Amino acid sequence: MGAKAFIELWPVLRQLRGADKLGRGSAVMSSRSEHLRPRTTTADRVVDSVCPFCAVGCGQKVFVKDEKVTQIEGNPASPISRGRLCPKGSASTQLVTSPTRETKVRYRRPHGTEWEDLDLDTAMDMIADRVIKTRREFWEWEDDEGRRTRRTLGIASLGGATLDNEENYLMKKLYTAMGAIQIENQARI
Amino acid sequence: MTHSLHGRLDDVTGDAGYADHPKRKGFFTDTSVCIGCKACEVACKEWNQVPDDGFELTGMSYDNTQALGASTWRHVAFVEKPVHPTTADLGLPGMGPPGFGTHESGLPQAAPAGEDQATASGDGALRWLMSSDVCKHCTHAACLDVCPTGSLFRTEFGTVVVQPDICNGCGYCVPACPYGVIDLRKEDGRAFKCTLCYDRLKEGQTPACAQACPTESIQFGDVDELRQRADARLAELHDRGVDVARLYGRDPEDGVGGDGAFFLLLDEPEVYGLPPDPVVTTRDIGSIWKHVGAAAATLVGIGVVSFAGRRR
Amino acid sequence: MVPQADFESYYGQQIIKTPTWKTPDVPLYLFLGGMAGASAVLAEGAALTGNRTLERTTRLVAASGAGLGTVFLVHDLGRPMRFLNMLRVFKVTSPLSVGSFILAPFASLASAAAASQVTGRLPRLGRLAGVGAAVFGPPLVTYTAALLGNTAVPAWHEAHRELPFVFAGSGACAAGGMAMLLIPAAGNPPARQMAIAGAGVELVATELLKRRLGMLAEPYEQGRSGRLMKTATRITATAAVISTIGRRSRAVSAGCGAAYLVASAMTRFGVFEAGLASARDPKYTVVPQRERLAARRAGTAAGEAHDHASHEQTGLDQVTETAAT
Amino acid sequence: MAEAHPVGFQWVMEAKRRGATIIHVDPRFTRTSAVADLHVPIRAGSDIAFLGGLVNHVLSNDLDFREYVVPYTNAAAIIDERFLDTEDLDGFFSGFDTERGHYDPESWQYDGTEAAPAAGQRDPAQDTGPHGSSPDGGDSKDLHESAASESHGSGGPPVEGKPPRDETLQHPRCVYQILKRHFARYTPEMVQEVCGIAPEQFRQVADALTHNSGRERTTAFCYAVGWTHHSVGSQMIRTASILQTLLGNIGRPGGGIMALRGHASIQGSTDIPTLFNILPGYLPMPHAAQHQDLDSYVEGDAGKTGFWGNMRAYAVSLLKSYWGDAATAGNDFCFDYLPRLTGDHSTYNTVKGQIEGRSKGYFLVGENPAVGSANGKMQRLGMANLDWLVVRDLQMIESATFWKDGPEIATGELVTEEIGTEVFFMPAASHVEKAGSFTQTQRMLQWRDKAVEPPGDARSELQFYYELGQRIREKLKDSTDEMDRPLLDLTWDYPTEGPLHEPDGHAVLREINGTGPDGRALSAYTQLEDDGSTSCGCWIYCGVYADEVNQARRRKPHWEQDYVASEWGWVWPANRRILYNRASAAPDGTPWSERKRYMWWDAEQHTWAGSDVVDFIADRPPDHVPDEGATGPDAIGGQDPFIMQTDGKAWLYAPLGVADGPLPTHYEPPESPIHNPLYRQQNNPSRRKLDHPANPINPSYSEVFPYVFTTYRLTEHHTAGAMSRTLPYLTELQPEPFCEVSRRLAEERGLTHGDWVTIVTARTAIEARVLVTDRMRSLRLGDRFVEHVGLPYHWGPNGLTTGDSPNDLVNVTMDPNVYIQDKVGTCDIRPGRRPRGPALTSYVEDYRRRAGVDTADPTNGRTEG
Repeated sequence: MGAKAFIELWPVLRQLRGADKLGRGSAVMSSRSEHLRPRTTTADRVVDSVCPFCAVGCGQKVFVKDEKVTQIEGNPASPISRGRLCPKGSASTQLVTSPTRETKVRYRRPHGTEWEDLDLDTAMDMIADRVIKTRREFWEWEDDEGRRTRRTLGIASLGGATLDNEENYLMKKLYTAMGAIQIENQARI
Repeated sequence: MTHSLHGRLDDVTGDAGYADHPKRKGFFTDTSVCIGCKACEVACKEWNQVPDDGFELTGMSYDNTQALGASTWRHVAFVEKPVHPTTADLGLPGMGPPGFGTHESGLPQAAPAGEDQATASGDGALRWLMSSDVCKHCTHAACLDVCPTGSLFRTEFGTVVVQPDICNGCGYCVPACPYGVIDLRKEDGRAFKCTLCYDRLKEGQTPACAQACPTESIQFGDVDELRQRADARLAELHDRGVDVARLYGRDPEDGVGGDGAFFLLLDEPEVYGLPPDPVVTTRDIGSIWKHVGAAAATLVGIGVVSFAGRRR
Repeated sequence: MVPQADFESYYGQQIIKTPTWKTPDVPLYLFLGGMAGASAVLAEGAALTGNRTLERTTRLVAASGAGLGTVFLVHDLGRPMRFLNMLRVFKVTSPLSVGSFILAPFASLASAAAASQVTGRLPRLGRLAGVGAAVFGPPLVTYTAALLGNTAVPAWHEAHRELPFVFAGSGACAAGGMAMLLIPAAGNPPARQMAIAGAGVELVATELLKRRLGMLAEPYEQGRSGRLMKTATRITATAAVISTIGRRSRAVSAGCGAAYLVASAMTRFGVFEAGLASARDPKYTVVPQRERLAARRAGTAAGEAHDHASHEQTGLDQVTETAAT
Repeated sequence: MAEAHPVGFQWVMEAKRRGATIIHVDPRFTRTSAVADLHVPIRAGSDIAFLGGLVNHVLSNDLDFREYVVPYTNAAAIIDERFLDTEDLDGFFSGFDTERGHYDPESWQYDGTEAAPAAGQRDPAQDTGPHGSSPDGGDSKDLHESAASESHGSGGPPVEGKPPRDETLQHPRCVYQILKRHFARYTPEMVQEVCGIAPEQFRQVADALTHNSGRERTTAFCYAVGWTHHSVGSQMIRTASILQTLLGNIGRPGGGIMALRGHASIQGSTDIPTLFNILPGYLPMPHAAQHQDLDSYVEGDAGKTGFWGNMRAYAVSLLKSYWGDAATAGNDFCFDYLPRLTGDHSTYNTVKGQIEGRSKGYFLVGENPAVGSANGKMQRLGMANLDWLVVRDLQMIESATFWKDGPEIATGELVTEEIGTEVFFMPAASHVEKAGSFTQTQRMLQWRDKAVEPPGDARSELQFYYELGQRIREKLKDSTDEMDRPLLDLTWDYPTEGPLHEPDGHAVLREINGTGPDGRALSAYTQLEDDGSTSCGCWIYCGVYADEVNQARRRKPHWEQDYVASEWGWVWPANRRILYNRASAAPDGTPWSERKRYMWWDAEQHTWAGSDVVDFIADRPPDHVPDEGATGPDAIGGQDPFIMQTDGKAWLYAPLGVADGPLPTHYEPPESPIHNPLYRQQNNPSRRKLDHPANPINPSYSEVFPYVFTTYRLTEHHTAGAMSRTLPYLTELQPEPFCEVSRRLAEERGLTHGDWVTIVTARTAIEARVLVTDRMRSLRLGDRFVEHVGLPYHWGPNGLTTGDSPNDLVNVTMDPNVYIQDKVGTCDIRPGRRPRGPALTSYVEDYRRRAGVDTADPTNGRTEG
């Protein structure tokens, strides 16, 4: 180790040589501190988004590094929120990276006492089969007064207020084509 | 040397050995517009990846955070204060027919709107004070002064930061802080506190709490400018008759040489859990060393006395 | 003056943090450091007076006290592997930093002296080391008072004037007591005298401390810490009296030595606990500060004469704690 | 607002700093109250009395903004002489059918207008009485049950022509005079009697409000959607509308009524509804009694004045976007493919159907009814009686696990092994794992870009439904059954992208926007045609993809534009930021004042000018008088700012479209500790009831249930909690369920701050820790006090911290317009924890017995007064 490097390393010597005699500032700065940068600056990309909680619609910026969300914070450009977020919005990173999030399909068979694993593709197929079956079973061309209804009351759906417009659109479109009418969401609750 | 231990110090950053440095950065927390949403607490934790601090319902109004600590770098205090006591005159059971207690004598006068920062509410008035507390980034920071490793240090922004790569968890900073800000994180062993988002400052960004704060209760900026803003705000409130408003930690002549993070409060500091007249302990370091030296000399004296007349 | 404890707080919560220093690690360190530092003085006295038994014993006590104390100190760290960072900087504002630069050479020198003593090798160097240890010994005993005093803990900080003397006396008691315990009565008169003198200094300093602190003396008088302090004082006083009288008996001497040791340790635990107690109750933070503020306001109103007087009185302290006096 | 929408509240704080007076009306003292100038504690559910008192104050002191009221509202309109007010009938309007529990609005009409049109109108429920085309009287009941009022989400219901007017407002049957008489007894003293608000405080509010309205100043009302959670919820909001209209605070900057809605896209999910009673753009779902073909479907509106006159174009364009080439003029554009309603198919009725075995498949999509819906037990009993249940969420919510850890398992009312429901838990993609648009509470669409791929099996709803549809269509592709035609003819082919082959949200938004004959994206709904040449998935969203650009994705920083910020996102309709903004100018087209200048008539350019898009026909001058007999937009006069209304006026009085009366009237909540001081009629006579043994109602003014409870949110949590009590950073801020009571109530019941208490209703009992606080105010109503138990409702059995769910206490009694439940109820509160296991059932049963509630006939205990 050269003398110069040693001086760099041992802050006592930096104290003696520099302006920070008391060893409370520049002399004691560590190399980590010197090279510290916010993780947002090293993000691979920044994506514009909107807070998923209430309907104020605050702007968010999503920082992504190695295909992982590393930070979500307010977007100052938004005329609605001007970069600010409430505690819920501020917890968005934790929301999307939560370790308790379910990421696997879970299946409970009729009368079952525990969850079971189920392959996503199988689950999709089973659901499609059940929709077809229930729809047919509860199909109704006309009501008991003979009025044409062309529908099923066997299938219902609840939800949409947390979803995208495009999703609600596809849902309503598909349900309507299925003849399902008991379609509801939080707006009624 | 004395001036850099206590009293007014205009260039705290320069005093810490930075020849060419940015302006001192800090917070002005205006509690008169705080709505107690706790966005600051969460935004801070998200950015700094601070672990949760336990799930305990405290019954302290809506404050379940309780205090600043190693895993809480922003803490919103909630103080409920009835301006006119309403309990006694509310026709308690056993005091005659409902509603006919001492209340009959007439409704207490509701405080006029705005005055005293109390909200008129029904037959009384209530103050629900909220304040987001944070590390004060003192001009004379005891935690920094007493840190034996140089882990706690004054940054180029004039803020006080723990360097986690240096800290060995000696814990000296903990009792040194006159505000009870810094603490050791048990499971980690090291000391932690607000860094004023040191990393963000390096890129000219706003600290996470101030950026999130919906009502600009937490304002970030150059300390000298923030002080002017605080003075203007205080004058504005005083003009409106909010006499209870006062600044806390703004005075560069106070016991810690003024705080880098200071406050506009609406009640006495201790009501919010803040010390009314904090003094940096190292203000007395001279006296302390003097007495230590004298005592050491006394011990030498004791030694001499012990062997008096026993020379070989 | 014991002011009325009528004050506001935030749900009764403490304002400053309770020190995280562990019990018994830190009070034991205070005790061991004190014993070791004073022992080094004793050792050098013994060397100068040719008391080989005393020298040998006290050198060993100094070395092992410093060694054991260091172990406790390192054990108290949150990150013990980083104990060397203590020597990363030298800060006069940090008694722990200064103390590290005292403890490190002291422990090395005391160990070297002891090693030389035991092995008989390099006697000159060993002796030189012993002298060094004796130089670092007294500050090692008293700097720990600065360690406590230089905090925001009310019962410690406000006691920063007397605590070094309490610790100096207590350290002397411990060193003397240890030597009395280990050495036959014939060989230990200096140790006994050191203990007696130490007891005197400690008792006087403790009494002054309590008188000056007013309300803040409560933790030294009440509760667990108060009981420790009281018992320590009684034992020390008793041991001092008995050791003054019963100087010939080995058993009495050893008993007194043990008593000094116990009392010295209890003093350190008592002072330590008193600090914790004063940190936990917001009263001790708020009330004195309130009074200080009130006095300052009154002082401002009454002119500067009072301030001036205070300055004279406290020397380096530019603003005085008028409230506490 | 500070409590539930802190970031929105920044604007209130900014206004306060500029001198605005902030008044907060709420049963409890919240974070909003803390920074308000005045907090007005009000008994939960008594808002109409309070607001009605303000209306009375304005009218009886001639404080209305007359220059605004006369030309812009229907104050001058003269009403049918058969109309009788609640003042005349002690709590009823004319036309009440006691047997069926609903109104026939015929007598409420404008004078001289035709009786309600025969059939097919957009508003079948309201203006079809027994005289309608229905084959028998029974029809009107289920017509009434189809929540048609909600189809006015983008405009008023249709009335025939324009009414006779008395511009002097002196005619005894003009709306102004009717309104005056209707609210005359809503005096400050009555307000105290009903709401617990002292007269002097009432006057403070009244003065602040009236002094701050007029040419130079405007006042805004903001409400969080607790206002909708009442059996008179729609009418509460209407009372505010009446007040704001009288004061000239609608259509002007700094005015209006702002609903602060609670979910990111709850506005969007109403505009493009996942709701039973409407199709995209507030087109009604067809009703079996009336809408068997397109003609009858649009008949009620076609040819009417105002923009609803073009309803056929909107409907045909929607059918084209659904069924594409299959929809032709020859087959009525596949209108017959639409399923028809026959009554109330709302969520609570559906749940009843599930319990009764009439509905067997259930999708839950980002919704947790086991915690979030009223009467959680009914929700769980329903779910336990399904064939299959699909739950899509981020976290394992109570609605997916009720079969093993629901409260009914503990009491033995349900047994895991006996529950036959097959449950699929499908992990959902989060908001950063999919691209799409939310419509926020001010009708603004904001596009989110996708940041990362969803983890594991998590998928977006877009992908789930798209693939589900593909699979169903594939499985049915050989079907010749007519019932499968709508599925097979459906346009269901979207481009996919990315490693997961997700459908492209842009393509879906473009379909919503609509395309013209040239296949290009349309830019305005005025381009829509009724001949099948245009398609549009939601007519009010037409323009969001104008110029083939996703306008919702615009993000021009606010500092680069003026305060209207019209280049950030896109607001329906037509990127208009303030609705009815023609009213921001005086009748002659000049601004009401310089201070409040917003939109004005620029005679030189012959156009309306200002920063916003005018909510008017841009080149129609203020002095325009439409030709006699003009229809659709042509019929809008130069001084008719409310262009979605058929008469162009704001309705102080609703001759049509509100199920429970043309004017708001105070009724007590279904459960109340007091008798209605205003009328002998205790409750809203047309409220929707849900009679079921699991939904017993506490008798009103029962000593067994002497306290009022109300549920609400906390800043730190989100609705039913799946997105908050699963996160450590939010959970630590409010870690446990609790309730809040006043000191007086605590004293009365022996409750100790911080201890456990049990809260009981006829439905069930729950436990929580109690905060005894001055923030809960004891309200004095005349000679008695009313106490509230405040209940944040975010908790349930799952999550980082758990507890009983307050929504289990809430009964299901609904507003007759929108079928939203009343969150206010009565309860008892006692120290200590609740009984466990079956003991809980008998504990509640004992309460019911003492209160005289008969679960076999849940209506038994109901008091009608």
